[in-house]
Amino acid sequence: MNVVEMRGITKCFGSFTANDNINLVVKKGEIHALLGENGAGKSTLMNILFGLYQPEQGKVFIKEKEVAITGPTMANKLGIGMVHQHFMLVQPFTVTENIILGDERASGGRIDYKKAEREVQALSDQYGLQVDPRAVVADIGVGMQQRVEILKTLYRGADILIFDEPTAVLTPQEIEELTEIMRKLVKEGKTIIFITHKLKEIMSTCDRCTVIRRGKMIDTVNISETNENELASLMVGREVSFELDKQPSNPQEPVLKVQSLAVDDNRNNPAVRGLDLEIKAGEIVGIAGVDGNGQSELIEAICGLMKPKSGRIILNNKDVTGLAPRKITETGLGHIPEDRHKRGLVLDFSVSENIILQSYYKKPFSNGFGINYKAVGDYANKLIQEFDVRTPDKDTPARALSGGNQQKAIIAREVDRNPSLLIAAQPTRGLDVGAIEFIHKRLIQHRDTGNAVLLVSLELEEVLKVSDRVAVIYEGKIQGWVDPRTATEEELGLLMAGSKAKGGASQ
Amino acid sequence: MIGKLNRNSTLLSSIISIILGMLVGAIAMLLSGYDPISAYGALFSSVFGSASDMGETLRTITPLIFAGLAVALAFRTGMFNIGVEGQLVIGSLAAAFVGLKLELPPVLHAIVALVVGALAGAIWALIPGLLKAIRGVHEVIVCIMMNWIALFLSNYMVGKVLSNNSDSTEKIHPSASIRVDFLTDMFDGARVHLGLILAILTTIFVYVLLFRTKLGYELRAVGLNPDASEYAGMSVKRNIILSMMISGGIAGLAGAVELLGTSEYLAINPSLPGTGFDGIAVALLGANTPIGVVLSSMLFGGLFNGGSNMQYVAEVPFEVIRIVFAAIILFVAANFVKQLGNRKNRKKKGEKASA
Amino acid sequence: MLSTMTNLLETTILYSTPLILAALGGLFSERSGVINIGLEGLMTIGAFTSAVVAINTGSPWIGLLAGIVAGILLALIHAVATVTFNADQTVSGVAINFLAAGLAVYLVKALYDGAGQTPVVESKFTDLAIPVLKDIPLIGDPLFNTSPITYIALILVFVSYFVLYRTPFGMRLRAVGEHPHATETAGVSVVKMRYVAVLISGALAAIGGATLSTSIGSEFSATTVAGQGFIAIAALIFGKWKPFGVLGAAAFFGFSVALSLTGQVWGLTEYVPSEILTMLPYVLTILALAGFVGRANAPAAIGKLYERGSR
Amino acid sequence: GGNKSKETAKGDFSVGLVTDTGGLNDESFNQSANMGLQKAKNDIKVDVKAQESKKDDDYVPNLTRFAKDKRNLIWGVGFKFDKAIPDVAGEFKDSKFAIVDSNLGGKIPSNVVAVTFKDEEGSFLAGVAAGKTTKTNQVGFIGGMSSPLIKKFEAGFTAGVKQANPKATVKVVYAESFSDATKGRSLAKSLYDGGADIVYHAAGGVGKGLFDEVKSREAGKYWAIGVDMDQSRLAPEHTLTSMIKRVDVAVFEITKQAKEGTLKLGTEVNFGLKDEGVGLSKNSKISPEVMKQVEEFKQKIIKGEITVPSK
Ligand SMILES: Nc1ncnc2c1ncn2[C@@H]1O[C@H](COP(=O)(O)OP(=O)(O)OP(=O)(O)O)[C@@H](O)[C@H]1O
Ligand SMILES: Nc1ncnc2c1ncn2[C@@H]1O[C@H](COP(=O)(O)OP(=O)(O)OP(=O)(O)O)[C@@H](O)[C@H]1O
Ligand SMILES: [Mg+2]
Ligand SMILES: [Mg+2]
Repeated sequence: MNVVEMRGITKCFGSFTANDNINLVVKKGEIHALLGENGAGKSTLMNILFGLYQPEQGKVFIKEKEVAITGPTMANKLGIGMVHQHFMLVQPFTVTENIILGDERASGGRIDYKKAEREVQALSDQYGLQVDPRAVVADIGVGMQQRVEILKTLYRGADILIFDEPTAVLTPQEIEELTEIMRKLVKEGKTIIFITHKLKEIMSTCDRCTVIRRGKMIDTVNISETNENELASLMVGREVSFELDKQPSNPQEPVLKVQSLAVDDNRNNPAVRGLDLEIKAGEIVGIAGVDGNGQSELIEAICGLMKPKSGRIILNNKDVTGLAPRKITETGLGHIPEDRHKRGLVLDFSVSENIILQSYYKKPFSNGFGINYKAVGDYANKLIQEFDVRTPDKDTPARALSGGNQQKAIIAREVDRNPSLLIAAQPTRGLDVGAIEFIHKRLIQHRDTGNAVLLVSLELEEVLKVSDRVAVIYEGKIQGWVDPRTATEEELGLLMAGSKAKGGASQ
Repeated sequence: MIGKLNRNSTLLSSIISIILGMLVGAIAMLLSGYDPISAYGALFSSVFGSASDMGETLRTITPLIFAGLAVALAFRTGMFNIGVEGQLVIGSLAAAFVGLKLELPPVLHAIVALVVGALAGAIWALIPGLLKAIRGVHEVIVCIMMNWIALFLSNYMVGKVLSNNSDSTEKIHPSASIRVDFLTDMFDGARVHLGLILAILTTIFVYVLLFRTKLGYELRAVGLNPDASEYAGMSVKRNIILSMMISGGIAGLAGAVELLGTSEYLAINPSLPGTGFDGIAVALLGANTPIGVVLSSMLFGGLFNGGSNMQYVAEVPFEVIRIVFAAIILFVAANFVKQLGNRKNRKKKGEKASA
Repeated sequence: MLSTMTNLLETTILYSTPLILAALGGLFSERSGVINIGLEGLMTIGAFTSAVVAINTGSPWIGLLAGIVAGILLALIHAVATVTFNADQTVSGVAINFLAAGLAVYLVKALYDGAGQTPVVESKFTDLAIPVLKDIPLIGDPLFNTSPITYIALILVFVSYFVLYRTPFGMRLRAVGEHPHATETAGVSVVKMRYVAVLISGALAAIGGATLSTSIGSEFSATTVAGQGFIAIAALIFGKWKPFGVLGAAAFFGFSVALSLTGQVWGLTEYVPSEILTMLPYVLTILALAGFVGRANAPAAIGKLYERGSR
Repeated sequence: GGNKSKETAKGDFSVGLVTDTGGLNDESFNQSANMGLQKAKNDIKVDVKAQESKKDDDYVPNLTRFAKDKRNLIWGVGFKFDKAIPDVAGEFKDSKFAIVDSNLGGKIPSNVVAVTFKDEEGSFLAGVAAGKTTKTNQVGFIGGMSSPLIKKFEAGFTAGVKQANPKATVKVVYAESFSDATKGRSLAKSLYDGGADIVYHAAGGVGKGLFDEVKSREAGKYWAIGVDMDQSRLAPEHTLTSMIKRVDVAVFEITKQAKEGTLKLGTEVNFGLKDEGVGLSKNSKISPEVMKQVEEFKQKIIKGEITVPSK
């Protein structure tokens, strides 16, 4: 039976058509992938199914009955639950509060937290979704937040589950767990619509896949009858090469030396515990590791955004430990921050104003007092060209760009300053293969012009593909080094789990 | 708490809003048996009427422009400077001090008084700025408290320092006055003074500062996204403090200008002048843009000055004007006209606008 | 000495009562994500209406009810402007203040041929003694032999706490103020929640105003509220948007005022001029904030304009 | 409507009156002045027009408006006009001006008459009444803002109390406000709790709080004394008396002289007890025997046997 059928859905934002006469059929008990580039219209389509948007045209059938989904409440009634791309959790609330919000089942006007917590616990046991019912969401990792989102839908008894890019923010282990959970849910008779940019995941977990390009539905294929390359070209509309043409590195003099560095996180718990690291010009060093093992603190410390507790950071033979961010930047550092919306961009500034975020105070943009917006504009147009940032024009607010293009703008800004050390943190999170391909090329180009690159990513595949040397970080220390050409994901996984490196692969 | 007027409010819709606001006032008058026609007649006749009326209107507008700019500038850096009120009082106090206690050659005396007034306002604003930057104390409380402290300090100084136990000081030395004959004559006798010109210059200053300078770029960046600004090597604290001080400086200047140009003396006051709060309305109605501030000041000043003539001629209680103005603010802020015009279309736009 | 303590306490309560009520009002609105700079205006309209109605009906209670209704109606304007039309919340609040100030005084003039204030409210709230409790030494008289509205204010602090932290309504309200989109996807109507919250704030602030005109004082004039609405906003932030925090902040402020006033009676003015002494409460508040209160975190979504499906 | 008044202004004799920020019906000197004006309108048929000021900055334009309107006599009510009157009088040499409550520091222009009152004399009698009536030998005084004008009331009152009852002490407090009734009530509370049984005020709106407080206390034991006008309506059972200041008389007299052309300009006219410019209200709860002594002191002052301090 078709639990979900969307016929001829069209949705416009102003003059822009995000969904153009899209058809989607989801069968009961399947995991149905939804694939498309950034901005293709996946989230929009799902938001329509969840009642957040109303389509201009088209019909929706749930369990073969035509329905008008006027809002999330309606969607819940129809058994539709959605895990949103950008988490929909109330930070200062506890896990339990977040789950029962909107469906509190109060007795005598009073919320029975004890009872609620028991129910949440029971549910989490039933599906093996480990959460701490009492924990405050602000204090738990993305993995658990993800599980909370799923529990929210299950608590409401949803049997049609929409997962919008759930894996974009997860570690390999967590992704493994999630896949398990999805299989389990399907066994329980649920149906899942699964959005991801990672073709591997689609191949390994899904039954069928619907591809969307620029708001139009391209095709629905059986996974058993297709492969990654076909999916990719369906999505992008051209052949995509997964192989990077990458010459072996030729390391020169060291650019960055980190010596027994210790940093506390912003709750003052030790995060980096006496870490040593050296990166040479002309090489890309990748850092693999389970999220929360000190990666963020390490980066922020190097950039001067966090004060180290002890240890030394030497950049271009200059001790930059604890210097102000700008001093360090000027010593030759470029930084692609992991959270592009928090650190990377001023969303309400125009693209061009964002392009000069690191250099606005320098010639030719500023004479020390005024800002020469003519020069800024020309420069912005140049970079938009060069890095093909898809934006109506240089004066569009960054907010209106797709994540992929927002990311390209940041990379343009950082790379074009030609820093001798470029730190790239999660540079491709949430981006489609096209964008990823582009970004990887750029990182390697930067290396080949004789600079050092530090790549921090949760995606093992990416780390192994792009880096020349890979260090595994565990509990704030470098647990060991591996050679990406020889290392296997299993080998890495072990190190990431804390076991010592077995000889060989090291510097 | 950054306030922006609804993005898609246009000049036309603003004008319609103003008319709607006056209609509200007219209804209020009719209900209580007054004659709106003659009332508004009186209002306009005094706004555009005789030179001196126009002069007094300009005089009313002057401090509003300063106050509005002060509020707007702070807003741009994410600070809600509800303390313009107090900074203005302190500005007047400082200017009065210079105007009375110092003996200086004409032009210089006035300049010194203005500068000291601005500095005093800046220092008064520095306190909430500092507390916000280093202790994270919410600026709104500190500002509200500083307003009252300013009032009582000023009253104390008037009685015990600037006069001997009198209700008001002597007039400042003529050398410190910024009234000039050519203006006074142009608007036969009205107390228009150089403050008006200063206000226009300050408007240009704020525009250039915000949108043409390095500092302005930083101030706006910090206001929109402190984390990114820090990442880009700006000092968030420094910018917060700076924007409060500049804002306070402008407020202080307003106070000085009022004292040196309009009243020329300082009197004890049982309550705060209110100009600072009017400034909030003016700034927000003007969408925190310098030109917007000037326009809304003109509207505001025109209404309030015309209002007293309306009371004089048509004997309609002055309060009607407050009602009218409130209605206008609401209509503009809610962008009522346009949204009613096409609710459906708005919905889509709405979805595009970001939260 | 004992009597001075009692007196301090009485004055503290006198001053805090309207602040507590108005600040609680602000609490509901702002916890739902709607800034309410309009407290001053809501108090004004409440003070005016309850005074006039109390005069004409001879019952302060009917006056109070009328005041509440008026407060709700004015708050409705704020809600329509900010929630339905997405007007900037601060602007709308400022407008509310203008509107109330204008309207109330205008009506006084219209009703009492040009008078600057209403006639005396003969039938005002009179102290209500609670048997036994009132005889507790020191605190008995100030706390348990006082205006009914003071009891109401104190009870409302507890009620607010219960509603906000123990009921579905309260949880949804707080959620809306933190993350409206999340709340919407959980099937809660953001618009409905915010309307209710803003109307509640109108009602509470109005009671605060009524206190000034029919309990502490006994008339309404242009200067009846005189800035208390803004002090209430300060108390709200000082109290970190929490019911008992608000109670504490209001009490703290009331107490420092009490000190500065009784200080004069003790003859402090021999050494400190009364203008300076009058600054005390404001200075103390700032010191307290800088000293040990420090950073306060507003509800995350406060002041942000919300539209379904936007991000 | 205005046009009509303009025409008559061209006619025989026309008067304009500008209030200070207190407004026309402030139940104080502005209102009293207006009463004098209305009396002049009815009794001696002059055309009158009154104008309220919203801000101190309005004084000049408001006076100017009347001058432009060619009104023969223009009043500025209140000491706050002490800068505006000379300014405008200088501008419009051929209109006459009058100011209430200030002698312009002695420098009175040739087209201005300054009207002042011996507030201290009236306050002295209030003091006598208080000194003789008090049972606790403690009385209180609540001042609005510490300013010379109010100090006159304080000085006269204190002197009166001392003269009448050397054992009695006077507690003096200032609200540093003319509007905050809550403050007035708190201060009154503190004074009464502190042992005073009679409190006199010269504090405008703040004084309302005094009456609110005294009303909440045992009648016949606690007293309040009003100021400027007969304020007994605020607390009929508790108002011992009111020190009334006949601004109306003064306004009427001066206006009359001006019309008849007998007015001496460039001078200060000072109204005291002897010309009924100040005094105690007819209706009062002062006991007959105390009243007798009050009368005696009154005569002494009129004869000049006692000179009342004004600082
Ligand atoms: N709220 C909105 N307002 C205006 N336009 C929007 C809005 N949301 C989406 N769009 C437009 O619709 C297009 C599709 O957006 P959608 O979020 O569906 O893309 P997506 O396929 O989910 O991309 P991603 O893979 O990055 O999540 C976008 O390119 C964007 O331009
Ligand atoms: N407020 C908005 N106005 C216009 N378009 C928007 C808005 N918000 C999002 N979009 C569009 O919606 C699409 C998807 O938005 P989304 O937030 O999912 O970005 P993204 O591409 O998925 O990047 P990320 O997932 O990393 O945020 C983007 O292509 C973006 O252009
Ligand atoms: Mg998406
Ligand atoms: Mg995405």
